[in-house]
Amino acid sequence: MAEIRMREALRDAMAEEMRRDGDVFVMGEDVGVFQGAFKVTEGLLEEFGEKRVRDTPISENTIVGAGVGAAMAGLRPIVELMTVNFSLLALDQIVNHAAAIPYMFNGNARVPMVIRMPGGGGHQLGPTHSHSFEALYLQVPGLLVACPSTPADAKALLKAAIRDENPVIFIEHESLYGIKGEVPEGEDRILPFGEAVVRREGRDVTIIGILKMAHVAENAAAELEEKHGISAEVIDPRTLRPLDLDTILDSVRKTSRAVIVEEGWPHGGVGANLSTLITEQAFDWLDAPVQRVTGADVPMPYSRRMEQAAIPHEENVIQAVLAATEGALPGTADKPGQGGN
Amino acid sequence: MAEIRMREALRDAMAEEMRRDGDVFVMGEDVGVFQGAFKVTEGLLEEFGEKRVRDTPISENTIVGAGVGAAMAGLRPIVELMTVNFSLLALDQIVNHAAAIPYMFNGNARVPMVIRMPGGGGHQLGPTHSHSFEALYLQVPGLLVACPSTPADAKALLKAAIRDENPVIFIEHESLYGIKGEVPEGEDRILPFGEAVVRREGRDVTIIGILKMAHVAENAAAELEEKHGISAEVIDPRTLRPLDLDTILDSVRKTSRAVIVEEGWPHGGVGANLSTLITEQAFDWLDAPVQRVTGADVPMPYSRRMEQAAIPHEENVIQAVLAATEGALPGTADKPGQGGN
Amino acid sequence: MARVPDRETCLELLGRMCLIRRFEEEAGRQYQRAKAGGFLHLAIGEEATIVGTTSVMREDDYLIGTYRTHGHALARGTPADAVMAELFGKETGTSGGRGGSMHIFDAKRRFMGGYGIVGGNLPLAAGLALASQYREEDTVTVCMFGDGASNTGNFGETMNLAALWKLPVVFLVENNLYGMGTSIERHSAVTDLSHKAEGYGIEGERIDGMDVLEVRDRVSVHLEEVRSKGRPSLVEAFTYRYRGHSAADPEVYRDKAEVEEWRQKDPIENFVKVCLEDAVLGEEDIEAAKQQADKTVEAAVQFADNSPDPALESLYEELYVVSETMGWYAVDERSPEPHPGELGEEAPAAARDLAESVADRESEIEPQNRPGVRD
Amino acid sequence: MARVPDRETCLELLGRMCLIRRFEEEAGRQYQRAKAGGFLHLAIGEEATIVGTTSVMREDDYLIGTYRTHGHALARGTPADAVMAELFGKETGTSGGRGGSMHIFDAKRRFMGGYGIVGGNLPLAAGLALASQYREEDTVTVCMFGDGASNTGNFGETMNLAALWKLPVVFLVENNLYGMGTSIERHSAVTDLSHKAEGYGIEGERIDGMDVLEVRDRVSVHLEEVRSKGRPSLVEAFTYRYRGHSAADPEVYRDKAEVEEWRQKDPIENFVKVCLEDAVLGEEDIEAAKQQADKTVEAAVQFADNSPDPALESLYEELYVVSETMGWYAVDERSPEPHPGELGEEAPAAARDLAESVADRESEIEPQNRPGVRD
Ligand SMILES: Cc1ncc(C[n+]2csc(CCOP(=O)(O)OP(=O)(O)O)c2C)c(N)n1
Ligand SMILES: Cc1ncc(C[n+]2csc(CCOP(=O)(O)OP(=O)(O)O)c2C)c(N)n1
Ligand SMILES: [Mg+2]
Ligand SMILES: [Mg+2]
Repeated sequence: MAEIRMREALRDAMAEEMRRDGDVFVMGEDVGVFQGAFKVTEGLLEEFGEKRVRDTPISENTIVGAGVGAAMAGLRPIVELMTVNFSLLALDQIVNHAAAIPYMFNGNARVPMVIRMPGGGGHQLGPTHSHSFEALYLQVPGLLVACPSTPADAKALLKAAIRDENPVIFIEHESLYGIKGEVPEGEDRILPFGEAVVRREGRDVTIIGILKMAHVAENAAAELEEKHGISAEVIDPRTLRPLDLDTILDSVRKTSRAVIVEEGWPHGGVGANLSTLITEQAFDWLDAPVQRVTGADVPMPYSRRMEQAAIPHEENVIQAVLAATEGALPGTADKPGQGGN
Repeated sequence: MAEIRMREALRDAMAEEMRRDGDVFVMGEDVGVFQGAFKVTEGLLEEFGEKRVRDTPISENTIVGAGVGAAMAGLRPIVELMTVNFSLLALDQIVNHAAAIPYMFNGNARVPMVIRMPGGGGHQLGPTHSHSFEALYLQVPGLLVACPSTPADAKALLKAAIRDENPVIFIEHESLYGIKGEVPEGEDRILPFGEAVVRREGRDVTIIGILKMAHVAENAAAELEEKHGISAEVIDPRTLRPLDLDTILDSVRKTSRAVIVEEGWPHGGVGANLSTLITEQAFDWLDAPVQRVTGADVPMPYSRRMEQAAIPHEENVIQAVLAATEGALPGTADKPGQGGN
Repeated sequence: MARVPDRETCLELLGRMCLIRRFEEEAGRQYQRAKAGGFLHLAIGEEATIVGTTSVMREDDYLIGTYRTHGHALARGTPADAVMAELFGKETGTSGGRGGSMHIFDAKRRFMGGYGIVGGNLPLAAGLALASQYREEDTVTVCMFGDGASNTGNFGETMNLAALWKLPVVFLVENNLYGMGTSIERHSAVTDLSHKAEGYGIEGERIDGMDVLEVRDRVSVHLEEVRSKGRPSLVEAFTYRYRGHSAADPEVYRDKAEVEEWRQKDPIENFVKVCLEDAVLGEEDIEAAKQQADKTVEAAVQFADNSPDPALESLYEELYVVSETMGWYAVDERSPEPHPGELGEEAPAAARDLAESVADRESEIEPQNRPGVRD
Repeated sequence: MARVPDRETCLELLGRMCLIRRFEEEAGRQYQRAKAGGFLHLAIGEEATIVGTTSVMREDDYLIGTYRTHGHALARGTPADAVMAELFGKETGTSGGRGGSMHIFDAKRRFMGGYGIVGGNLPLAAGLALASQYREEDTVTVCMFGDGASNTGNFGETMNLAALWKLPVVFLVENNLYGMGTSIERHSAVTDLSHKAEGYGIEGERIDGMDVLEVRDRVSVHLEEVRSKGRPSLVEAFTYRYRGHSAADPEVYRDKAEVEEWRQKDPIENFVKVCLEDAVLGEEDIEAAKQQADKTVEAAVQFADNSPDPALESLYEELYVVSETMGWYAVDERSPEPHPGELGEEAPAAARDLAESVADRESEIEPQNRPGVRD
């Protein structure tokens, strides 16, 4: 197995699918000559030419809408929005068109397209360029939402997305483009949507993290084991629609405690949704309220220190886990009135 | 006190503020000559003239953005978006500009504007015209969000919104425009943001409903009392940012049970957010998981029966309350393993 | 004055226009009777623009429109039954009762939909045309939209993209002088819309949208130019809607006299006059066309009336194409037990219970309580 | 060739252009040293367009720009200290370190901001101008944006609105031939952008944006026409950025030769030549201007370096103007105890703890790991 970077894994997924299916094409701002703002489409123009790798004007709503139209006519467009921040300009086409069309025309039209967009903070891009919109997109019936955290998953999920008959919002994290990971070579691996993965097994608490926060969750779990003797199970849902709630619930029923880690805003975020679903479905198993670790409730500040303060880190996850497990685990004091219901 | 309709209350709020402050003006599609798509701006053009009641082209992003610019220069625009559905076209100006500007310019700019928009289902307007986007807007730091359910509240909240220094998303419900209610006449009543109201006192369960669902919650509570001997406390938060969580928590700590009723989509909705906040803050008081009653997880179908099936009704609220109180209230069987922790 | 075509063509044009007129009148009536709900946008007065255009399109050309497109579907050949059934929200409607008046659809006849978002269909048109170009097919997309839509951001973006990529689209502005209650002078800085896309490299032409023969002649030229030269063009058809914007429009924004003036240009009456003058048709043909329209529409109402409502069990159907392995595509929050998404048994059952319990509530939703209608 | 103005004006123009040039060069250097973060868009090469424009604006005119606006602020009179401090993310920056390079702001000098969203400033400009018109002031808004921005939906929408409402705006396209890595022929169907808004009723003019005197002359005519006639106009200034789009741009999309060609038109060197030829300035003036720029920029770096980071306690400040009675404006989800929003004590404390714990992590965020930079 080769170690490749996330951006290469994504590129390979597109290239392989484009080789396999002539109806697949890529369009977006600077995906061609410039090789992609984050170099994810590097080399595609050279291999597939201008017809299938299309640089577009800065016209987000129309780029997405043209993708929807092309998909309705049977093509399989991959639209790259340069970042999630600009997807707000395309939200009408995404929500009122891509997501609604199959349902509102009673299945007589389908919109098999992928809208790829990187997001997240951590690079001092400031208040207009650092959004995490997973929570916005998971709300919308009609859309599928992927948020991979490793090169292997990214590749296999993107291939699944391209072959899917539904419109897919494919969210990437800018900070993960450079990470390396083993990716099966030559294999035509497809990761079906709706399969969470248990990244680490544990007994005392379930930590759920997405995108970059999947890694933060794993690091925190290692430290929890080492320094606090707490055995944390770490789950990466990988897709938010469909959502593999069963894997999450199985884990929570085992550990009785859950912590959700996301980079987005706290109000109505991914964590709020998961926390509610878990509490609804596993209330009687929960020994403590589900904890959430989220980004700060502000437009992302530019200053490096402030930005770092606004983004969740391992410390925050550990704190949340300690709060969730307080008084209930061996080695920590047992407080009255807490735990077990 | 006069009984007036919601649309008149809103109109009066605007008219009174426009009389009081020459910097307040209204713009939007068909707000002038046509008197407003839902007749909320009726009579304003006549009284205030074309300068202060401005019909705009169909250009949502630019209308909102022009409002933001005017607000930065010290005016106090009220922008009417014809419906929430079209606000997706303006989301870039709402989120990346109106909400972000005060923070990203460190308070050196302010955006005192109100963006009014009616939404909700129930009139067979179908998949592109029936959205409930409260949950989308409450996510965004920098915005205030109002969602009044009575004429008196609507008037007093809109006046507060117009005087507020922050950008306010003011969500109205199309089905409530015609309802009548007592509104203090002549009085300059301002309802500060962040004050929930207890519409009905009760002991056994807290029902929280917004917009039209505030009424559904009240009706359900009456029936619960009558037919099931269940005493429900009903709370209308009235604003979702700021959120009067204290009033909600006080109630839940008393009743130990909560049901949230909203018209929007279930994933990551208003209910998910409230359920999570309540569970986090009052876990030890809860005898059952917080229940949610939401709209169906589909683009709103046109067919009248299907639409009605997709929107919450009193029956659903009652069902949810019964589920929440199952086995724990006098008159219902006491199941082992449920309630009290 | 455009040359009068052969008898068969004239009968076809007349038949379609009469059908649209009758259909729209009846739709309005059924709306008043609350058989149709939501918003109802009628195209009465705009028949020549619609039929003139579709009559010169090829079967494999794409047509895409707005929320005022009952007529466009009919002109494309969609059975009146299916359109009326859609207005009635029935299972047999073009969109299974899910779309309603604003969202008529008929892929088979390449009527690629009506859309409720003003300007929303413009990017879609670019995409349809892109598909034709991509596959090296010589099909053309005709994208119809209103004068008001020319102010949307999509207009500029799509014109630029279409011109830049040489997409085979005929953009056809149905300029009926109003966007809802706002007259064109009050919503568009340049009121000669044929020039509006020139800054994006698309030349336009103004035509009389009330004259079905002129529409035919000019649109066919545009279609063939676009088809052969592979680049977009724009047609501004002057037309007029005799009715209000939607069924609940008191029309305070325009004079009765203006409406009257435009009534003199009635697309059907004028075409009839031309045909009679030219003797290509006789009075009996006219009568027959109108009767045929009556019959078709009457049958459509009956069909729609007799059609079943969509099954409530189908509430979550067609939302997704669901693959084998799956998580929860949708979680019906009304059922507290976990179930595997919308395919589970609980959701439809809950939906049915609910709908049945609200059946009596339906009577409350009377036309006068509809949005936009003052009380 | 525009007439050379008086000595004082020439010194002023030269001084500002040199300052911008020096500032931008230094900003690039500081970015390499990771003193500035995020994206850094330099305007080297575009000084004549910027300074020519601001030099004929009134103090009470509004200026609004893009994410490439260090120079615009400097030209408007914002101290280099405050701009550099903003790039360094310091409390003393124009935006308190919250905005960064893309979001410079100086209301006092009516520089109404740089904006990270392409085209996002166009509607804002309309709003600023609307405020002038509303108050019957004769201030004009100058809205600067790129060739790439002319393809956004905002362009069409805003042109139409501005023309329709006769808003006093000079729209000034800084046409540097590229939107990021896409050349104008590949992104805009019509490459003569002076005509791009004609369909919306706004006439445009092409000018040489490398010639500060031409920019002055022509923009002042536009300003006064807009001011007196109360209607918008458009200026397309041809210019060029010598550097990459942002600091991390390998510039595969253009020839070295093209860059060289444009270097011959260097706005500063050419202006110097004109001034020397005209003898309005001497070599010593040029030298002095450059030295002054050096000094100012050096001092700015020192100022920025010595300025404090924003207090972490201020993380939630300025998000809202908080009124007396309030619910939870924001809930810091990191603290499980209820507290009254961002004014509570826990949030800042948590934030500080956090930031201190990540201080060592900062070293990991090296320039080469920044987005857009290949590894
Ligand atoms: C984006 C958007 N904004 C507003 C509306 C509400 N609306 C529906 S039709 C209409 C007027 C459209 O006018 P025009 O494009 O001229 O078409 P016409 O109705 O005259 O056929 C408006 C404002 C909408 N549906 N979509
Ligand atoms: C709406 C939006 N889309 C995409 C981007 C990413 N982006 C930043 S600058 C840029 C190119 C803009 O080109 P132009 O308008 O010509 O300005 P220039 O950079 O040449 O000054 C792009 C695509 C963005 N910031 N905003
Ligand atoms: Mg119209
Ligand atoms: Mg440029």
